[in-house]
Amino acid sequence: MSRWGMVVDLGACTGCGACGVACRQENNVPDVDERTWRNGRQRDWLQLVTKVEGRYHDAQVESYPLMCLHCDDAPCTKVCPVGATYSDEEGLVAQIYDRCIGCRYCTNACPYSVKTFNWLDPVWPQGTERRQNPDVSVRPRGVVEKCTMCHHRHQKADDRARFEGRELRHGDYTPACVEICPAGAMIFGDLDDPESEVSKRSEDKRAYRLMEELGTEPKVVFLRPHGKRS
Amino acid sequence: MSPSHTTMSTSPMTMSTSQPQPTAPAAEMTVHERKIFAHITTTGVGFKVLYVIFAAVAAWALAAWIWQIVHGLGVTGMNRPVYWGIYITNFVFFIGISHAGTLISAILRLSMAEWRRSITRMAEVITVLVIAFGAGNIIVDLGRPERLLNIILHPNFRSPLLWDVCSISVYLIGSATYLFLPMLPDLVRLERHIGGWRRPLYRALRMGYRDTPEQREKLEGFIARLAVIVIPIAVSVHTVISWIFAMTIQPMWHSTIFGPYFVCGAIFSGIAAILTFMVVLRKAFHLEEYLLPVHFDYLGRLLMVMTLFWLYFTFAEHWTTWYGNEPDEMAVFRSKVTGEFAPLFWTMVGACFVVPFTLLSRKAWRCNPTIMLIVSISINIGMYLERYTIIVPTLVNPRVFITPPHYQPSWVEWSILAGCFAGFLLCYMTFAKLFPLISVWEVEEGIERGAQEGAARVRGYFPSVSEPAARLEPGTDGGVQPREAGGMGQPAAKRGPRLPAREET
Amino acid sequence: MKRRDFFTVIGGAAAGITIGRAGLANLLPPRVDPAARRPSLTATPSEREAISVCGGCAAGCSVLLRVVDERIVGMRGSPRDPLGMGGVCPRGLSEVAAFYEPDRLLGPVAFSRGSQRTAHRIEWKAALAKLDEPVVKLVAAGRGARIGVALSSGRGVTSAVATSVLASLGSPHVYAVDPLRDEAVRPTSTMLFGQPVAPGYDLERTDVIFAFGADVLEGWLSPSFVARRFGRGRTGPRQLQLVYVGSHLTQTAMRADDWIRCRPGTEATVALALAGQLLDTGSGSKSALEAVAGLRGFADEEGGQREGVGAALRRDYTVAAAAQQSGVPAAEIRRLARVFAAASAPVAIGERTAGSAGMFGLAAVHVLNIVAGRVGREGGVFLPRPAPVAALPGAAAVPGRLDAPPISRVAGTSIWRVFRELALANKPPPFDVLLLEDGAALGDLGEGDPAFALLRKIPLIVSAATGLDASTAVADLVLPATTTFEQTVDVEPASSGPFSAVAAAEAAVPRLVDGRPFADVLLHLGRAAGKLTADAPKDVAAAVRHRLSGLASAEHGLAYTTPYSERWNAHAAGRANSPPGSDAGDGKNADAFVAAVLAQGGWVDPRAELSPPTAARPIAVHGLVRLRQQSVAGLFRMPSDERAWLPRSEHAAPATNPPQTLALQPIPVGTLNGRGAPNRPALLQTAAPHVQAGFRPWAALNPADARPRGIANTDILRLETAHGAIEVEARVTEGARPGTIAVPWAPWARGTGRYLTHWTAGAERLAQGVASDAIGARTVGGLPVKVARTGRKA
Amino acid sequence: MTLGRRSKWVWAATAVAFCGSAAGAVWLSPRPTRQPLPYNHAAHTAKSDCVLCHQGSRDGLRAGLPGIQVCTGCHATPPFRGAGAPTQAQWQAWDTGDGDAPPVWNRLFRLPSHVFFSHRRHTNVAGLPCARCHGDMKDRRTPPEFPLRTLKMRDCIGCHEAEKVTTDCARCHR
Repeated sequence: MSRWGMVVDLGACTGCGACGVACRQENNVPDVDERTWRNGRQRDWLQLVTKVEGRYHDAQVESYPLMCLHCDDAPCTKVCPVGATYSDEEGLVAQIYDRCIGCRYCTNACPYSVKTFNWLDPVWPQGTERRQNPDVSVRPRGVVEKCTMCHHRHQKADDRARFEGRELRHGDYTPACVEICPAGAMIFGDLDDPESEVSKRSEDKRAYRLMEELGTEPKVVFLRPHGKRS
Repeated sequence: MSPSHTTMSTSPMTMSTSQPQPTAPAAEMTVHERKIFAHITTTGVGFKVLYVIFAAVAAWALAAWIWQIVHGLGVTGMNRPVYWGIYITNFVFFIGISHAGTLISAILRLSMAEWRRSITRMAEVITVLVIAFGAGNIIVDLGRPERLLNIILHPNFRSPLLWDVCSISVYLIGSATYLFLPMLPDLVRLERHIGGWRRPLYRALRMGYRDTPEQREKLEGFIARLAVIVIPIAVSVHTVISWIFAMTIQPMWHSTIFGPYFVCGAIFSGIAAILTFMVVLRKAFHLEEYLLPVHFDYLGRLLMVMTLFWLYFTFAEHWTTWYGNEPDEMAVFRSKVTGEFAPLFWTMVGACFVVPFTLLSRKAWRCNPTIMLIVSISINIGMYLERYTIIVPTLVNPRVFITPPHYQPSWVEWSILAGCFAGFLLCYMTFAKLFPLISVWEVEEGIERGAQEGAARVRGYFPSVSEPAARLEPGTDGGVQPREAGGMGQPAAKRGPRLPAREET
Repeated sequence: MKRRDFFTVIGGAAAGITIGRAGLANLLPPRVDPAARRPSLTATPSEREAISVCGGCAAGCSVLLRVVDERIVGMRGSPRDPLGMGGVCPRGLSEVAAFYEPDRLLGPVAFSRGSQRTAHRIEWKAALAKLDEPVVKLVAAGRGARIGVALSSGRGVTSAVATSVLASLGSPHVYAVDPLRDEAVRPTSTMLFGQPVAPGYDLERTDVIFAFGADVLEGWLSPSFVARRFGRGRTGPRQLQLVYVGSHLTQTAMRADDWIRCRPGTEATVALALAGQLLDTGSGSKSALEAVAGLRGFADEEGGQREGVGAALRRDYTVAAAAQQSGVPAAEIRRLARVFAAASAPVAIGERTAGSAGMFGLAAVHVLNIVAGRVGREGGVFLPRPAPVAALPGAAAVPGRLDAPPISRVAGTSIWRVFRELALANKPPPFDVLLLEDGAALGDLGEGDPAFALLRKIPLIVSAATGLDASTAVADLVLPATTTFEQTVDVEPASSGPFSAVAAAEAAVPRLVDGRPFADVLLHLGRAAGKLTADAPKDVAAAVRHRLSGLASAEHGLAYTTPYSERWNAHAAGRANSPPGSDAGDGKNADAFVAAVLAQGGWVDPRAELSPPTAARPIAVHGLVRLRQQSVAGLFRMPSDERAWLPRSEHAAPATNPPQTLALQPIPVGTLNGRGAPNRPALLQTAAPHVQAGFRPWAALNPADARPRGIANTDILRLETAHGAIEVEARVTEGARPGTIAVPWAPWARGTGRYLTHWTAGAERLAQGVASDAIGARTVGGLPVKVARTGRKA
Repeated sequence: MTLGRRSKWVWAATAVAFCGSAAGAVWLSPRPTRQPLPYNHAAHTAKSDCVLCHQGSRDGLRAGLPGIQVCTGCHATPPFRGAGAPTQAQWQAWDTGDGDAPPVWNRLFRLPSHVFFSHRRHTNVAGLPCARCHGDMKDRRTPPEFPLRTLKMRDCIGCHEAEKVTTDCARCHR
């Protein structure tokens, strides 16, 4: 059993936001128009959080891509009344869209507010539905959704591995954001495998987890920029 | 044999005749029956007008809900990350109100506060109706209401929401029973006295209960036991509701005192709700003789106590937060105390403490229905704001977010809010057209018992010099020792309405 | 109700169910289930990964498209691409969305001129006829030079075909307005390095990048190449430092290790002060300093004795003066100079996109590089080697280009600047037929600009845009081009580091709409005029193959390969001291080699060889002299508020309560560059992270300026300068310097589409007709802007 | 019985009940799937294997339906007569790919879009017979209008539990 995790090196991240765009394309996150966007109804699974603190002349900037951190002790999985979100065999926090009743308790329980809710029917203007990724369902209105670490890629990779009669190898399964990151700032792999780069990098002295004090044990590790203290 | 039994003995006789006789019922109605049943049979213009208005509002809300079902929750003002808003506030608020009846009447019944007799019924009705509306708001809030059954098919018992579903459904059943059982004797009377299309309903509802002494005795036993059971359920319900929030690790939700805090607030708003209804019904249905200053006075005292409790809890909750000065918590705290929610927050403090505390301070005021109306309504507004300022600010100040979130309820939410109140009142009015809002038999029983039982009690409070004759009436309420009745019952007996004893026919 | 009645009703219901179930149900059409809303999967399943070239900008990244049932459902960078190495920028990723854009043109459209332009679809035959007729006439009349082409990229097959076809028609008029809008870059390097080509930066071996307002991390040159380099230099131990000199908290400033906060438009001043410091302290490379001929004075062509640049620096750009102008503490400047001197391979990069310092700014930064001896050195500036692609047959250079002396002062001047000068001189339009590749080819030309009026005078304007954009807004005829996914294409990457490369691929997917490659249209034109030689390529695919065949005979170079990129990594990491070996195809099996290149996605010559410094430096000095002359001619004789440097810092003085004006700080938004880009919500929401840009043009200002004016977030502001006015949405942030207002420099804002209901224009509209340096480039940083609330909210 | 015996209200109620339930039944009942050509499975499966036409069924995620070229690959002439039978000309046109669009088979077994199902994983790796899920499709002489077996999630789960393979939701739901 692997324990999938990610390392995001904020020292290398250029903040271009390619991860977010790749995520939208990979996971059939529909485009929104201005009105929907202003009403806070965008459903991006991965967003670039950027905070400017202090005054101009000593402004400190904190900026990082934020997606579901797939906590080992996920607050959202406990509170779901129907078990539509839960930690699967390999520790990924799964969301089962067709069981979700849309009570939005999990979205409120998540301290990172990374879960999103389908307020409206997804809009795919004529023709655009042709770029939908057939490996991912188009979530209906009224259910909660979130980053799955591109779990469908895991399903396909695993399927291929079985078909070829072998075990899952390193690099068989990589989320879209990690795959395209032009700066190579994102690393994905098995945290339990001491040989994997991700487990090595997660021991880096720059490593920190978001809101560690909450004890949610996120499986996404950030490396803070060079020369910056927490 | 005490007179009460002789009076009761008449009923089985009449009951024994299977077919109800179509003779003019008024002839054989007792005074109380006549006075109380009046509001069932006679309907004023004002009533009709209000009824139509409420019906209209409710219909509008229904339309709004259908609109929401068609277009999705996108028609509400909720957004990311403010995932909960008016609906959940309604839910918490209504369930809070529901503590009116059951708790009050159950506690008072157990403590043998005789003065309760004329208000228990109207309180219990509030309870039952309001639970339904509270639970309904949850369904309205669901993204996919058609999957509601998943809660039963695939339950996850780690979820406070599921605990809630359990406790609320138990509570609903419990309080419905608790409303129904004490109504049986009255149903018998109703069937006897009120004819027309209602009679089959009464017959069906009484389910063969004939109000024979034995039945009555059993019934009272049941009621007493139920009263004992209902109280812990009621407490549990609101504790669990508070846990929906307290079990998360969100700033200003993750609080240990939320359980008692919510229960206290629930009882608080519950009493206020009863008071509102008492004042209104008293005027509307001319029940001045039954809802007397003393009732207002006592409830006022209770209310005063709860006000102080509420203040204490609110203070404790916010003081610890402020002192701890934890950044995330402070963000919420500030937005409540000085930020965008400050107006609501301070209105709440005013409405829940300042107004009631001042107006309840003098007995003359406590006994004045109009003032009590003001107090109770102000408290209910305040409590609604409390629920709102507990739920929304936390969501509007998440730990991490990109843009400053905002929440502005949409017309759909407002309509459904209005519709909930309208619908609730509508149901209440309908109830008033079918059943007495004051428990006749309890009142009569109270009057008949009142005098000598009061005397007995007074004797009971002091070392017994003579033979302990009337220590315990056979067949008094649930065999409770008068000693435990406390001072509450006593004045009831003294100041209880002085009415001509019932004339035999 | 009686029992029997009850049963009657139930019976009725039962009957209903039976009949409904048995009979009626089969009469109805199949129900449309939610799954059916998705594209049908009934076809025989097919899933492949097709190699292609990203058409997003001139960076020419090689990409892999995920094609399922002949639909593009995903994209990733090709790991074989030595530049991006598997990375793609958000701009490129959104090309998939653009491919299926709901507002994409389905076929040729003809517009009628006049007050209200009506559009109607026409067939290709008719459309081409409309185009041929005047062209043939002109050529027949020997006035082929009246035909012009404006491209959005001077790289790759399209521009090659355009050049050769127009040459055959007798016209030299093929102009490229780079989608990265580096209009000041080419003339500047003409003056400094002698050639109108954008200089390359050997970032692979740089250890400190000094970005003078340069948005190196925001779609600059080759986003994925730069990002890859940045990332590799900073994962683990930091091998690459980034110093940003600029006023606004741009994405680059955000990620910089060192953000030097200067006043808008004074980046150049700081750069020159640094150069001066290096001269004074004699630090930097001594030999380089010595080798800079004419540093202390020299004789120019006319034989006149001229003051050397050194003296100029010492006099005009003392640390004190620079500190006073730029608002950067003198100590800070000295520290920077020390950092620069201490670095083993620093490079200074000038701001090219937002035009806040324009030509002067760029030249100043290059002066720093020259003085520090960073030209032609490892990790420094150099002139990229063009890839040895075969020239297309029949392409003989025709004289008479508009963007070269004598017509324009400096070679490489943007065609639209030339247009403006012609317009101001009341000259007629230089063309009778103008073909625009797309909206990006218009650069930041907008209504209100005299050049625009002149453009409208051209009798026939043809656009090859794929969707409605700035070019279709002026076109009489739109012949939608195919995207790079639908056609065989080759591109010479805008920034290929120290080596030369060509990205190339065949059509990855069948054509989605009734479009044709722009190159094919041009070839058709040449054929219609009967001017094409027999050996001319018959279509774009043939042209690409012809060009690539030249690579087969190159002595170095190889097709993109995965092992190559590994060797390249080793090389870049400094572990292998020799450049990776090369296995160029010998001239014999050219076709096989070309096929391999197309299959692999490109060709690269991996030798990290910089153009010889000895060649570069005299040119540099020559350029410096020119710069001085141009400065005298161009810079110093202008109204004070439009001067390229000193005076602007006056406007950037800290806010007094509340000052009449704020100093304009144009900010680049790289991700929105290029054709059709802004009609993509994914990008609109990604751009400018810390202000959460969104769907409208915005302006960022400091709370200190916003409060006294009563401005809050999302208020609609009206910005006004002497040259123009725009309405923007307010963003109040500490990222904006007090006393300044940061506005996106947004030529792309005039793209149209369903998501762009509110995009009007950006900072460039505030500077209509500002021509503030030698080549008439807009250098608007620090322009005074009147800011007023309209009272509306977004 | 006559109107006299029942009040007209009863009849009204009956009528309403009838219409209501009829409409309900229509709405709820599954729709038939009809094929463009009367394909005879039995005739083919006698000689050939499912995978000949459903090319993905052994080594693909999706089994897929054959394009008309698969038919024309074997049949030089339209293989059947009668109503709706294509003419020789049409048939050749389909073969060469020009002319009007060839008929397309309609999907009979529909998988919800939120389920990940790999045919090769079940047929090839696990070695299940097609009939396990599709019923005796190969013995059908005419194209059935409804799936021979309608699989519900409990069927999957049941099999998975019996076979001691994962029942983790996320393994199939996407």
